[in-house]
Amino acid sequence: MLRYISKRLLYILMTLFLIVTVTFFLMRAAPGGPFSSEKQVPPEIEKNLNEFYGLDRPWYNQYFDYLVSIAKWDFGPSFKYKGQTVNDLINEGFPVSFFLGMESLLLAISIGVLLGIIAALNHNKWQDYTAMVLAVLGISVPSFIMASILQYFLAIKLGLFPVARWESLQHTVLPALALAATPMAFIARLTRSSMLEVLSNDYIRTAKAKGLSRGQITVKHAVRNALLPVVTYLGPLSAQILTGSFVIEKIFGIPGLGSHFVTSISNRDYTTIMGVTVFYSILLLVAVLLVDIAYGFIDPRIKLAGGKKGE
Amino acid sequence: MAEKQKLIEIKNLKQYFNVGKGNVIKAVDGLTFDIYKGETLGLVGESGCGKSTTGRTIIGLYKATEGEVLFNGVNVHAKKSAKELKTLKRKMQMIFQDPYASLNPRMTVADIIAEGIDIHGLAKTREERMQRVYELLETVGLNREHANRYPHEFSGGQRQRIGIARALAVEPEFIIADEPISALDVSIQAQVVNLMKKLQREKGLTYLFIAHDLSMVKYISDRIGVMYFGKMVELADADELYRNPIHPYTKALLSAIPLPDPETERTRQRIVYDRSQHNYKEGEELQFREITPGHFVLCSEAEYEKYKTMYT
Amino acid sequence: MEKLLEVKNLEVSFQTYGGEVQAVRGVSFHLNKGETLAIVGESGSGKSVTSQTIMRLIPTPPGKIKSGQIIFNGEDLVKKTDKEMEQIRGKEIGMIFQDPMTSLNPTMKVGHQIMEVLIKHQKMSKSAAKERAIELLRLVGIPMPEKRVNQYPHEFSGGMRQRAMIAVALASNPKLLIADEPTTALDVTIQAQILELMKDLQKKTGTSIIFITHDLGVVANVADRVAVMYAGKIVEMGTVDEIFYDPRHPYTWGLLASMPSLDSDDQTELAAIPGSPPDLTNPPKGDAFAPRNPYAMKIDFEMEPPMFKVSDTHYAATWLLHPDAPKVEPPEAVKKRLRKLSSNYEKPVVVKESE
Amino acid sequence: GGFEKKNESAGDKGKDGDKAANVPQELHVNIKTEPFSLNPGLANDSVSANVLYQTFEGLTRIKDGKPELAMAESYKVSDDQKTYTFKLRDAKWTNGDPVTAKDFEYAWKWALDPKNQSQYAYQLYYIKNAQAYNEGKAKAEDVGVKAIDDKTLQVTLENPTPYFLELTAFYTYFPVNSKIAQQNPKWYTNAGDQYTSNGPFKMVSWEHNNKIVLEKNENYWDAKTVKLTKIEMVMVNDTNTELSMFNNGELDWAGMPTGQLPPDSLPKLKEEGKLHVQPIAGTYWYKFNTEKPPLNNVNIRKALAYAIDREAIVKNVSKGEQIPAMAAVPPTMFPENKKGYFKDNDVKKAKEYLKKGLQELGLKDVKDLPPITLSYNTDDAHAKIAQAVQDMWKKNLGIEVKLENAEWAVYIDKLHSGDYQIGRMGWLGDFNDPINFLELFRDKKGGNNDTNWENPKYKQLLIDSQKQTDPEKRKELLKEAEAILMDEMPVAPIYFYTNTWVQKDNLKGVEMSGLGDVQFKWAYFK
Amino acid sequence: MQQIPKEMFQPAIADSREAEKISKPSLSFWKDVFIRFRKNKLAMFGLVLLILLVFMAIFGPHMTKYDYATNDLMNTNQPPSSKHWFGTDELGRDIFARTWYGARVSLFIGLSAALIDLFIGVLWGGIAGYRGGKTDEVMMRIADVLYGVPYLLLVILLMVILGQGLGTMILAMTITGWINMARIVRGQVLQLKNQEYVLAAQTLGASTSRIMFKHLIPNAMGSILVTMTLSVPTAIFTEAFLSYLGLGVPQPLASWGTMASDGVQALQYYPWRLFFPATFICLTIFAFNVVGDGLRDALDPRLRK
Ligand SMILES: Nc1ncnc2c1ncn2[C@@H]1O[C@H](COP(=O)(O)OP(=O)(O)OP(=O)(O)O)[C@@H](O)[C@H]1O
Ligand SMILES: Nc1ncnc2c1ncn2[C@@H]1O[C@H](COP(=O)(O)OP(=O)(O)OP(=O)(O)O)[C@@H](O)[C@H]1O
Ligand SMILES: [Mg+2]
Ligand SMILES: [Mg+2]
Repeated sequence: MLRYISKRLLYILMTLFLIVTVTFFLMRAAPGGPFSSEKQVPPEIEKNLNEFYGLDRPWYNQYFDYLVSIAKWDFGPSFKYKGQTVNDLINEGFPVSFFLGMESLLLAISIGVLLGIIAALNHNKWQDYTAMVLAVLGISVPSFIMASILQYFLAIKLGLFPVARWESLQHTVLPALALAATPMAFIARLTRSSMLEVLSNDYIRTAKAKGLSRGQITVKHAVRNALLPVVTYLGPLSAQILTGSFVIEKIFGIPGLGSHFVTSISNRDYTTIMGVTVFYSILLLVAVLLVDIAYGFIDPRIKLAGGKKGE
Repeated sequence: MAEKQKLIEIKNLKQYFNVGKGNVIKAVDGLTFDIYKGETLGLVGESGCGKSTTGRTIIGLYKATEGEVLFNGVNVHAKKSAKELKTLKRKMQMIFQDPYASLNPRMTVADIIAEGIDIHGLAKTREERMQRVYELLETVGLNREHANRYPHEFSGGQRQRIGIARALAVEPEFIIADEPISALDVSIQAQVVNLMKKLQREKGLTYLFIAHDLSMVKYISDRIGVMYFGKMVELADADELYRNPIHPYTKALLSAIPLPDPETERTRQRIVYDRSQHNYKEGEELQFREITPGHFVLCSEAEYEKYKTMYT
Repeated sequence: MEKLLEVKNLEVSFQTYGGEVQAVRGVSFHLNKGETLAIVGESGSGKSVTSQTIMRLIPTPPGKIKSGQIIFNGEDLVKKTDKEMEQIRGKEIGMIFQDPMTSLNPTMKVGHQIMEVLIKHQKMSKSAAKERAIELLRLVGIPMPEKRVNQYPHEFSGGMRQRAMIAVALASNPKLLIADEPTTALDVTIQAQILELMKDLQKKTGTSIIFITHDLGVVANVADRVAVMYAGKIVEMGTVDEIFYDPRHPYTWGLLASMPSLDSDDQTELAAIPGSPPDLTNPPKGDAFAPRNPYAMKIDFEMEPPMFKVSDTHYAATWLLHPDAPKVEPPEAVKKRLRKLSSNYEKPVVVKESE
Repeated sequence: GGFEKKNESAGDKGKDGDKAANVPQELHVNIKTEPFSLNPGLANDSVSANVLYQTFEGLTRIKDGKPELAMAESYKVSDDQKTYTFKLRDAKWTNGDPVTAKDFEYAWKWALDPKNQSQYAYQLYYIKNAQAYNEGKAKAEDVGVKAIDDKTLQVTLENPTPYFLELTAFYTYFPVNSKIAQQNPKWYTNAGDQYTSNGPFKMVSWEHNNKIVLEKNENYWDAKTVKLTKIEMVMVNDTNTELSMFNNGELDWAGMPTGQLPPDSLPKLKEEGKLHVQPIAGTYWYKFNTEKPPLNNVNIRKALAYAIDREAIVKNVSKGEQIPAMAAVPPTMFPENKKGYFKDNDVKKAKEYLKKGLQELGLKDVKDLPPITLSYNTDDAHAKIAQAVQDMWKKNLGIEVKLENAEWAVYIDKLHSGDYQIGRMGWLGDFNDPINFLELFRDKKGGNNDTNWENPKYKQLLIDSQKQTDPEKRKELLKEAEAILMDEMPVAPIYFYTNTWVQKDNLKGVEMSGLGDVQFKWAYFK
Repeated sequence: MQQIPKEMFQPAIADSREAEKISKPSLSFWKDVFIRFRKNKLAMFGLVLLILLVFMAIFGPHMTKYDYATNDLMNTNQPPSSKHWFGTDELGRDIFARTWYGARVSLFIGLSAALIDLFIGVLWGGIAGYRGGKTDEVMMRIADVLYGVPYLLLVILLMVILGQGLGTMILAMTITGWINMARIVRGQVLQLKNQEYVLAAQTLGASTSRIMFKHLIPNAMGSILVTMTLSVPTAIFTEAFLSYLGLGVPQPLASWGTMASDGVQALQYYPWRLFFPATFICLTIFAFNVVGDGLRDALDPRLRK
């Protein structure tokens, strides 16, 4: 196991390196630069700025510097937010996004799995159909619409929650819901589908023969085996949700990390692009690794490390 | 026996499973034996002693930890081109011990049985394919109505027969039958065994027959190997083994065969095998030794001498 | 003798896209306390379905109990709700399934699967349950049970899985143990050990056992009474001695004849019953066994034979027992076994439906 | 957790209506996003500006559209209009340090220093040698700004600049506490005792990307005028949310200039009489790339420009009470430009021009025109206008135009590099003078021209105007130039910008310059 | 005992008709699936709904006299009425006409997303999972790289290099569209490949592709279908996002995605601008879901009806 993990960590580094490289070149190839604006900056000043930020040096120098600074976990100053470093942006934004993301992940997983189980246990009965309708709504209404709808009805019309901003626990409810809706629905659908598969296995019959109740059978025997696709999906999803969502942060005025993913790119804020990409990628890669490790725990027959099977 | 041609040569085959935390299960621990063309080698032994694993390793489902398996002189585990592999696979087949698990729940019985036919292109037309399937179904004592059903709709014995039909479909030269009949009722067992014998007569098939039902094993096998804890402890001609079991485990095994006669069963005495009865000394080397011609036993030097005097 | 279980006229069928499979077509039998009933018969004849129906474990749909009663301890199990069955399953009735690989949860440690029953029905603590699980594994002959409790089913050999299943079923000392081919994957030494274990248990706790097997040797060893099934029906039932020494149904003859014996000649073919079993989606008219029956008579193709009573305990459903039927000779292998049993009636009598 | 607990419930603000005397003087506004920088020398965006105008103060301050003296107590101009000598009043930084002439000198030179990453340094180019210094061609000492003593600041200009006093109100001209800045180069990155300012408000907290809190600066020289005790500036970059927060009482102000109203809400707000509108110095126009056929033909350009129904666009599409533009310079600078140089939606004329243009191009039919693409950066408002214009050109002239949108940076890049045919653009004045609009098109290669259009006469007129000290005459020159522009039509103006907003009724005294900046110095709740 | 004629007790030879009975025509797995699917009412309803939507996408625009592009600035933002069935938008265009024009784009995109998922995602994940080891590692790390690189950047560049167009749009959706599917399929395959029936197929000499298509994919179908149905709305809205970058359908043409994201801005004022596109997206997804469920059930012979 340890050997596998350390091997994978090595792969993570390589993948990260690739991501950084690809991002670097994409970023530099994209039209527009960090200082292009509606009112064009005089070329002399642009020159000064390029010099200041080292953009006048050959690309390989810059590239190499990026690599070094990333290795040192120092992403440099933001090009747009003068005086702030990218590390500052991440340090300030991430806790917020993480909190919100956790909240919605928990919501999505708990409700999603529950819905899925209920639907599967009552296959083709009204519970199943209700869960399905909820899921369809969740899936086909993306977070930005969900956010506006929740905001309109629950905050503006009914006044149950504050409209926006990041002040108290109450403020987190609507954005968390909006963020959770789609994953929740998807988890519900995935759970349902694999639960159905699992429930038709013989060992469920064995569990029944032991006199276990429906609940016990579901919790102890069925869910675990049905969880694999959900876990797969959760890996990258949690990396995404925990680093924040641009749309939700925009609509609810939340000072999270998510907005930087988009604004840094529209601003061509090179250092920020690099910083948040590296940060996100690390989360992503770790999440993916965790998923792979989780596979082995969920289903002991899965052995990733050893190539036990010959061809 | 000397003029017989070796079809399978197994040399010091070992298969270890790593079960985590440094625990290793030596499922197969240094097997060496040959299977001759056209014979049936019965393999019996305690449950969990590594019979299935032996079979699976021979056919290449597991990479051997050590040792090699030669089929017609070709190393089964060596790297091969896809084509070579395919032909090899057609020549060797396996009937799985667990009938249900080895049937894809989403395929109809017809598709399962015809899989080998499709893979190796053994039927030209759809009709021919279906014809083959029906034949096979009937061969194993199922009926053609069953072709469109799914594995879960069958009883245990019926599933087992589907597995047999699948293996037979590709007309292999060598079949590893891992408890192919234990789930069948005796009359079907008889059908299947008759069929296997018939195929052997007609096509010169070779079998590695793994089973627990010793009367059936004796009936079908030319030679029988007895395994115990990953090792072969005795190997002899079928009749010879029954007449003159040498190894104490074999004796225990034979004494435990239940007979279809309530009265004898009420009074039967079985011999219990205890490993410690050998009293092997520290460092004593156990070897597979020929006691009488063609009758091998795993024993120490001292035992060898003893057996030698007892049985010749 | 006290009846623990009485199955009356049980009919079970499965709805499939190919039509209705009539898996069990009117099975009646009873089981006394502390008794072992062996069920043998054609594979696919409905043994497993019958036994699973007793536990109410056939999937519904597609399965359906079309009629019949299952009286267990004076209560009809057919009428029980799922919730009520939970109290009976595992505790009152233990079951060993036929397919050990798929019947064990692949993602749960074997030990845990045994412990579950103990915790649920014996209200044991976790550690006590584990102790007991190890003990059970040892009892069923699994070496190094301390290590094996922590392994997963796929790390077990076929026979070991089967033994694990047995351990699960035995865990709560059930009143009724249904063992569906519990020893098919076991070698004879372990098999003998398991059989002894079951007999021990029976002696100690008075458990009744339904033992499904194909191995007539095992039947001879364990059974008090034997039921022979064919195509969803019990075609003959009697004490072991009656079945082995005085079989009456041609199918039973066929079974006894098709066994090889240790001293039989390898060169002769085994006497298999020719033909294939009937398709249960549309069972044939008359006696289902008729097409394969070398002793078949015209009536066999027209009418189902009634149950004839040969002795107090011996029943057989074949027209051959009809007074008008010609006398026939059973096959050689069977003839060798025949004995005159004192308990037999003068003449077989037809059993009334109501019995 | 990632947020701080605040117990005040946002909902019940605003209900405590008109109890005149003890109305809390706390203002809640939205500034949309994090300001790029709150160092006057580094700021280059309107968000920063809207914060800086509250916290800092330059030599002058715009009130009612005119510069009035602020940090400067008085000033003198030399005869050649090139040297300004400012006398500073007694003022203090928030930490109690006096504001000195050196602080100005330091701040300006710091911004001009090529080593510092000031994007707006060119705003200071009017000062002698400023550009040279910024380009590394002169030394700091050569720059025409000098603290004669603590209270006297002398500024020498390159050219006479009639609008220099307006410029000194601009944030790049703000002073910086040189004492602190020299010690701590990172003084401006966070609120705290290092962040000193000299304006009516001081920044007490700055939660990045979340909110800025300003409080009244008791050290401000004119503190008695300042009535607001606190300004909370939140950063919510969603127009609907902003308006909802306003409706919910969480904001006292929604809309421009700090925020923005959702376009779809404007008709309703107007109907309810809540909408405030003020014209500002900005023009929304379509630029023609005059080197790309058929737009290289002036008559085609004119045809296109004349065939736009600006009135309809303003009323039904953009809906922000904008003023249809038939001129380049906004009416805040040239009031007569409300009428403009041609008639709006003059389809008849347009058709004539089209005919003429086609003739000149040797084409028989509009269908033969080379394909035309109208580009805009992705934005609902731009998209709507573009689609409306597309439809008008099709209906009025039969010209089928393809629409193409792009992400902002990509779009800007395309426009600046001349890779477009017709492109949407807007210009908001930096200072209150027409030259700011007209000089865009002075040089073909000028950074913000984009149209590749150049006219020697036009250029000459602008150069002349720079030297002209008489405001009336200067205006004439500029008007003449604008006429040329509108005749050659490298750009088709669409409308003049307005600021639209809603505000609490009892909020008074908010000062908005014609440039669209806001000052809360005089604001109060009644 | 009832009376039975004596001759009935004559020995009889087994009736040969019985054995010769012609068996029912053999159904392939897929025919079987089809039959089972057809019996599922809800799934059939979904299918009909989908067909209806496609029908409307083809003929809907011709059912009204209004054109999708012509502005009517005097009648902007009109609520649904007998003239404009779905109301008008901010430029006075008929939403009914726009909805059905949009349907063409969105349905096309939804379907192509599903196909991309199916072809690239399933294959990629399947091969990675089945082959395992190095292959798996390399393939999944490639997916990670694509997933980690900022999508926005990727698409901006695509747009700049390839220019606007349907091909570019599909490409932009393809780049990362399949990754979720690949992950899910891989997970399932890892679980399935150790099943005995896969081993059995291996001993028969089945090729990788056969094992994939006959054994692994059918048994992972449940998750595949669910994932596919998710990728449809994702794609529909990705298109809206792409059009923000200038990559979607060129204005004035509409798609449900762009209409919905426009409409949500006007939710508080002109709700019908969101309602209609959103409803049809929901309906489409609903239809996809029930068809998917129906297929899932039909593909699983073990499931009860
Ligand atoms: N789920 C099902 N759907 C359809 N048919 C079924 C189903 N389960 C069992 N059957 C059918 O019911 C009949 C009886 O099956 P059962 O499993 O009881 O046989 P059995 O007597 O236990 O045989 P074996 O000895 O082979 O295990 C068989 O013909 C089988 O095909
Ligand atoms: N995948 C595996 N991982 C770990 N251990 C295994 C695995 N497969 C088999 N074993 C172990 O290897 C040993 C031999 O198993 P095998 O299945 O070959 O026994 P067998 O002789 O076929 O027994 P049976 O007659 O019960 O089927 C057993 O101890 C078993 O636990
Ligand atoms: Mg085995
Ligand atoms: Mg059975």
